[in-house]
Amino acid sequence: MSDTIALDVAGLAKTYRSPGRDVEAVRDLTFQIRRGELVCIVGPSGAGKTTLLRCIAGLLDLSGGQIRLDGTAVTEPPAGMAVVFQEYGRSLFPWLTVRGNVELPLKEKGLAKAARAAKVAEALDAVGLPDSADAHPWQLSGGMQQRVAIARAIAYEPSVLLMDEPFAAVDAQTRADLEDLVRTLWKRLGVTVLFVTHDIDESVYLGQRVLVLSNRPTVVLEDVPVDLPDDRDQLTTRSSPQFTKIRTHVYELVQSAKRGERPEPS
Amino acid sequence: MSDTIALDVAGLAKTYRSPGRDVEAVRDLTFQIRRGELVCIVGPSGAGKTTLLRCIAGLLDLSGGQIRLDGTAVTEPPAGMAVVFQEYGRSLFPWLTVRGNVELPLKEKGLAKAARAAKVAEALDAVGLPDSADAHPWQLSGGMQQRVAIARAIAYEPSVLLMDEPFAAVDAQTRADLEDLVRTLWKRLGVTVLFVTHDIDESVYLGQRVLVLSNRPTVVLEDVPVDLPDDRDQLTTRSSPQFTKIRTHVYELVQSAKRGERPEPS
Amino acid sequence: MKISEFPRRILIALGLPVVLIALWWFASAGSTSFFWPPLSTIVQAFPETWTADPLLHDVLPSVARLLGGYLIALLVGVAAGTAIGRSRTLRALCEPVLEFFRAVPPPVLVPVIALFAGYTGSTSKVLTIALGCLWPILLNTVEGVRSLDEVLLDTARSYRLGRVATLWHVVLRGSSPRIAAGARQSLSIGVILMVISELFGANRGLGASIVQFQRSFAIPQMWTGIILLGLLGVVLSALFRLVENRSLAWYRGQRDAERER
Amino acid sequence: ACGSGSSDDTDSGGGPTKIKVGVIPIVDVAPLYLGIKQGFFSAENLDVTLETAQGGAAIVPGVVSEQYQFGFSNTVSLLLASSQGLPLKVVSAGNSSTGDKAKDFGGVIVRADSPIKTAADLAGKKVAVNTLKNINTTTVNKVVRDAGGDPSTITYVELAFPDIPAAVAKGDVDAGQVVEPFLTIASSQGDRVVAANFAGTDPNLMVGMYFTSQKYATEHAKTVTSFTTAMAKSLEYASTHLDEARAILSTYTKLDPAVQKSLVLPKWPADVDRNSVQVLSDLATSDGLITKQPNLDTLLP
Amino acid sequence: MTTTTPTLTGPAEIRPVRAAGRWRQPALGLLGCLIAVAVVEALPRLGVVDSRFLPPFSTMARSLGGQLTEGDFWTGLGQTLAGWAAGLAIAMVAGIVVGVVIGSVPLLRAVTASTIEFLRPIPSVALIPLVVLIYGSRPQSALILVVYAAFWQVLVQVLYGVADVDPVVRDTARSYRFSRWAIIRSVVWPTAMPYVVTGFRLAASVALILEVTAELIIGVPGLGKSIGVAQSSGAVPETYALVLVVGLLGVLINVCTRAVERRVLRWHTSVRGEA
Ligand SMILES: Nc1ncnc2c1ncn2[C@@H]1O[C@H](COP(=O)(O)OP(=O)(O)OP(=O)(O)O)[C@@H](O)[C@H]1O
Ligand SMILES: Nc1ncnc2c1ncn2[C@@H]1O[C@H](COP(=O)(O)OP(=O)(O)OP(=O)(O)O)[C@@H](O)[C@H]1O
Ligand SMILES: [Mg+2]
Ligand SMILES: [Mg+2]
Repeated sequence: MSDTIALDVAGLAKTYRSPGRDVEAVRDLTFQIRRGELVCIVGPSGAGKTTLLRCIAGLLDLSGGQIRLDGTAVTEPPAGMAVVFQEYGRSLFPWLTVRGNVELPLKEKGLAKAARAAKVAEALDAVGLPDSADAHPWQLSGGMQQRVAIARAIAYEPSVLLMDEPFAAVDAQTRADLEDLVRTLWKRLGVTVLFVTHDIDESVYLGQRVLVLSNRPTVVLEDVPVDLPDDRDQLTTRSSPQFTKIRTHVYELVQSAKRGERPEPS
Repeated sequence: MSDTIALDVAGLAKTYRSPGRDVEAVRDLTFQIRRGELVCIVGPSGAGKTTLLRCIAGLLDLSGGQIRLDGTAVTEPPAGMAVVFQEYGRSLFPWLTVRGNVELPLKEKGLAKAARAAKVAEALDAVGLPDSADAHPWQLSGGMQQRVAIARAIAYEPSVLLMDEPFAAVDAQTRADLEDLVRTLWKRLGVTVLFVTHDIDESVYLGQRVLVLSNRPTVVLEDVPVDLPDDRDQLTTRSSPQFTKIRTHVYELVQSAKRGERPEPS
Repeated sequence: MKISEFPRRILIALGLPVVLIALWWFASAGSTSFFWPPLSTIVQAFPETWTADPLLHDVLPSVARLLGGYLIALLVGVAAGTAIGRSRTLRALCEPVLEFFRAVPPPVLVPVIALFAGYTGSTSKVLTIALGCLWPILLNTVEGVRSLDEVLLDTARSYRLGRVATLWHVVLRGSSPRIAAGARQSLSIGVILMVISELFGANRGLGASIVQFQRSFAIPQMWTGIILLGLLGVVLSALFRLVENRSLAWYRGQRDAERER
Repeated sequence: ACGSGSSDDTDSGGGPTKIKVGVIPIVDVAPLYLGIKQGFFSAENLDVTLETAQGGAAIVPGVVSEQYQFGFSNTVSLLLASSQGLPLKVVSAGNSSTGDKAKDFGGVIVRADSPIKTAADLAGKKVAVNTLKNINTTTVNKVVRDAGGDPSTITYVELAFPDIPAAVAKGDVDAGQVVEPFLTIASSQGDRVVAANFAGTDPNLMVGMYFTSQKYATEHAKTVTSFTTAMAKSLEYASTHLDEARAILSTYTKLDPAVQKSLVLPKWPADVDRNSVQVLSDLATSDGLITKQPNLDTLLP
Repeated sequence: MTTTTPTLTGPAEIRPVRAAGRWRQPALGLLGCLIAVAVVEALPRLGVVDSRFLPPFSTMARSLGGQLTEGDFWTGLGQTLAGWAAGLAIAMVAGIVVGVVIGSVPLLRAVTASTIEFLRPIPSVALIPLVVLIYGSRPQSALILVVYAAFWQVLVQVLYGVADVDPVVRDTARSYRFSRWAIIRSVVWPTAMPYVVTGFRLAASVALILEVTAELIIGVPGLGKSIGVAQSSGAVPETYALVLVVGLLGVLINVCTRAVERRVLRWHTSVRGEA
């Protein structure tokens, strides 16, 4: 079984140290994600979701525990991983055009020019920005910037995709389209997706499982399986009673997390 | 009647000019907001909502039309106005602590030290950040940063409050709390609120009217009155049939806006 | 961990200098070249050359002038730089003239300053130092002010922060990393100009002494002077770092926040 | 040395020997320019390139490292250098005082309305010189002492020659020691000359000399002899053809024609006046510029 | 809602301003120069300074006009420019390479910090006897001084520029596993670019200053040497005429730098708003 585990987070702890202010962001996170799984993470603001994602991405040193990706401990950003940062605006290179931003990682990957151009065009098309390829990021609206960051990640065709509230800045309709885009890609490419969101409906709609995090210092409050059929669509899935049941459950969990409820120490 | 009109946007047009790329963001926006009204604005990503808010805040030069606040044309940021920017992270002063950030505008307003301290504490409390007063913004999570920006705006006790997707980065429960906070403040202080959001439920729950904007170049697609009782609460209001009716209508409008539908030129 | 930190930092700070000094020592040990005396000779000459009297009457006044000029440059540079950075009109108006004066070598500019500020005495020397230190500070302030984040400025405007508050809390703080870059650069330029200024109308001073040694072919002594200049630079820069670390703590923290490794 | 067979002493069969001479582009070195023009150097099979610099500070190291084979410097600088152990060798006289206290090529100027009337009045005053602790201070000290003043009360400040008349005019200094052409320029603007510090020190005061490094002198004795011979001819020629010497100035300076016509030329004796060099050496010692008198036998030819 | 259509006047006058803006910059610059010229003309004429020592501008200009016809002047100008350009180029390349390398490796930065601070304040003028020792008054002497002085200007700016990389941008690059070289090329370099431009502007004028000073003092051929000759001949107007040329070179260099900056820093906050 262990060979189907893509991501193994064991006893993860992270404390931010700065002179005069130590913040224990994550206390003890343990969970596993199978290869090709789509897992959503929800939790109160400031719980440590971004911290967790950064740790998995190999961008932060851990204070304790271990993260293994495909069996090897993560100490630096692993290959084939793409991250959509919560600070989408700051994660775009202002000196490059939208096209340049999407293209750069592909260049780094060593793709030929023609292949790059095709992938860039396709990705920009998918996020609804075919016309803005030559604009600079700071000439775009917030939502457009966020979509560029998403386009960059999907054009990269990663094997692991980490997304940190990637749809926070787009309108409802675009959001729905992007949700479907993520699911399509996930199914097509078999990519392992870890998706942080504040939208509980979204987490249930997208995920195969929803990890609900507790208040800071963070532990896993509950690992909610989403037993909805794999074929989902915005209308029918969202109106199914099962969906409502799960979303209500998750909602209650988040509320209790917010109130400071924590699982019994085992 | 005109003396109860707080904000009068007439024929507003805005084109961003840069060498080789002119973007007509807003073509012709005309609407009015009464003093003490709470109006929500929704529209597709990239429609020009941020642009509109910046114009009203007196931060952008108009390309055409006029904006009048309390009868005088807006040419520079008017007094008594607070703005929560979409780029919340960038709008906080990184060299100040959270407290410093909230306090600075109050200092400028000429408040005494004790009064400032009280207001800062109250505002931070209201957004759920009483413990982070001494942290610097870059030590906070995205959602916490956004709440600092909100705290700064409400501590300022403005007479006009412009909010640009202010709850995009916070979790569902916090979001609900903040929504209620805004309504409470609005009722208590009689402040005129212009609230941009992508969450259609939120726009209906909060607003007395919802302005739906068209695709770019932007015009008003429809001005939807929200005839719900003034006393709203998260559970009962959201489950009322009237709420569902309005939200469905707005949702359809946004969808059609996204498809590129525009009102007939009158 | 905290305890082992200190010796480590000392090692890091002093490691390379020690190696370089050792290299110099051995490379120059058998030197017979008149202008490249052995380091041992220079070290021997040091205490003889810099006794209390020259320290008090040469080095101290020089350093005082240096600090005076530097502070003037800092004040004027930041003030003018802010004004020029904020106003396109002012920038267009001033830039060519400023660039002109910036390009004029001090050896030919100093006599002109002297024409106004007097040939002897400290005024013209302090002015010379100030004028030389001005440019990096001015340029960096202008660029720092120009590259302020628009969202921050918009925030300040929308909350109607007053002119003074905007300048103080937003513009200066926001451009302080760049101002610091300029100020640091100026520090060593100040030391250089301290020497150059003393070529004119001086009879005492650290710079004048060095030139004097050079002219009277007291080469080991000249080297001690150069070393003293270097040491002065190190001390000033350490002081500078102290101030910088306090006032730019936020910037360091922000830039290092996610870069813990 | 000839037998050593090293370098250019043996190559007289080939082209002319190329030498570089470091000079300061002032009146003092006119004979060198004139001599080159007159062909005295090519006659000695020397191909001379002149490298100009602002002062001895740049020329002495250049000669020591043989970037220049020869250089021109003032006598006291040479004394200072050799007393510090720098191996220099004077190869030719350069220029000397006219010996006429009323008409020398260097002197101390004051403003027309200055209360300073004689050298003795300089005591206690602020005097500008172009280099501290050098020929100008020692000679001014000497003439003040001779006139009965106490030179130790003089405050010297260092200013470049071009700036001294301006500083005197502005009143920043009470007096200034200048050489031609600034003496003429200052006089024409109304300044008074209150002391002829060169002539007053010694009527034959050797102000500047041409020199090389001792190493070069021994290794290239023949070239040095040729240079000395050509220099002697040049100095001789210049002394006897003052108009030509004056005319050549315009080729390497930017003198105002009027100044060029009226400035006082130094004397260009063919031989080094050892006496006056000894005088300067003594003065340098008594003024504390040097602690150990250089050996004039090794320094002078 | 409203019956009266709003009149489209108000702050819509953007186009004409922009059209005029094209000429505004240089016109203002020229105006600034004219003011400076007027001051330099007036000061000696009004007797604020002695015109013997600071002649009025017209006198300088006349003298300059005279020199423009001389071949020597142009040769000197060419030599100065050649020396300046060579020295600046070397200093820029060295400063950028060393700065990026030291700046990207924190340990290296810590190790070298004290040494750099020691070497920087050593004045190039103090190095004059040493370079003369090695090269005499050949152009190499000036080159060493120019490179030495300009190098530090670039280095310090690059060091600060490299430290200015936005952590989120850096993390983005790292998460896409950019190679070290790619991070330098596509993240560090663009971030440091504005600093490099400032470093260039500072270094350009310092290089010019040192080139001219070296020529002046050591006698390396070039404009500075001519200034030295004019100075020691007491030719005040000629001296200032040449100084004028040096200053104008500085202005010219800056104009070019600004033009380049507008192209390469189009994306940067400092330039965006001024398009
Ligand atoms: N650089 C830092 N220095 C100190 N504390 C930090 C730093 N970054 C984050 N924290 C703290 O760690 C905790 C978790 O932050 P994190 O960004 O992971 O939260 P989050 O779950 O992503 O929240 P949000 O939903 O608001 O984005 C917060 O309490 C925050 O204050
Ligand atoms: N500085 C700029 N330069 C050029 N074009 C710009 C600039 N800022 C915004 N735009 C363009 O103006 C249009 C409207 O932008 P705006 O930010 O107002 O959209 P928005 O409605 O706020 O979108 P979102 O919901 O994604 O935040 C966009 O198409 C954008 O590309
Ligand atoms: Mg987060
Ligand atoms: Mg927006």
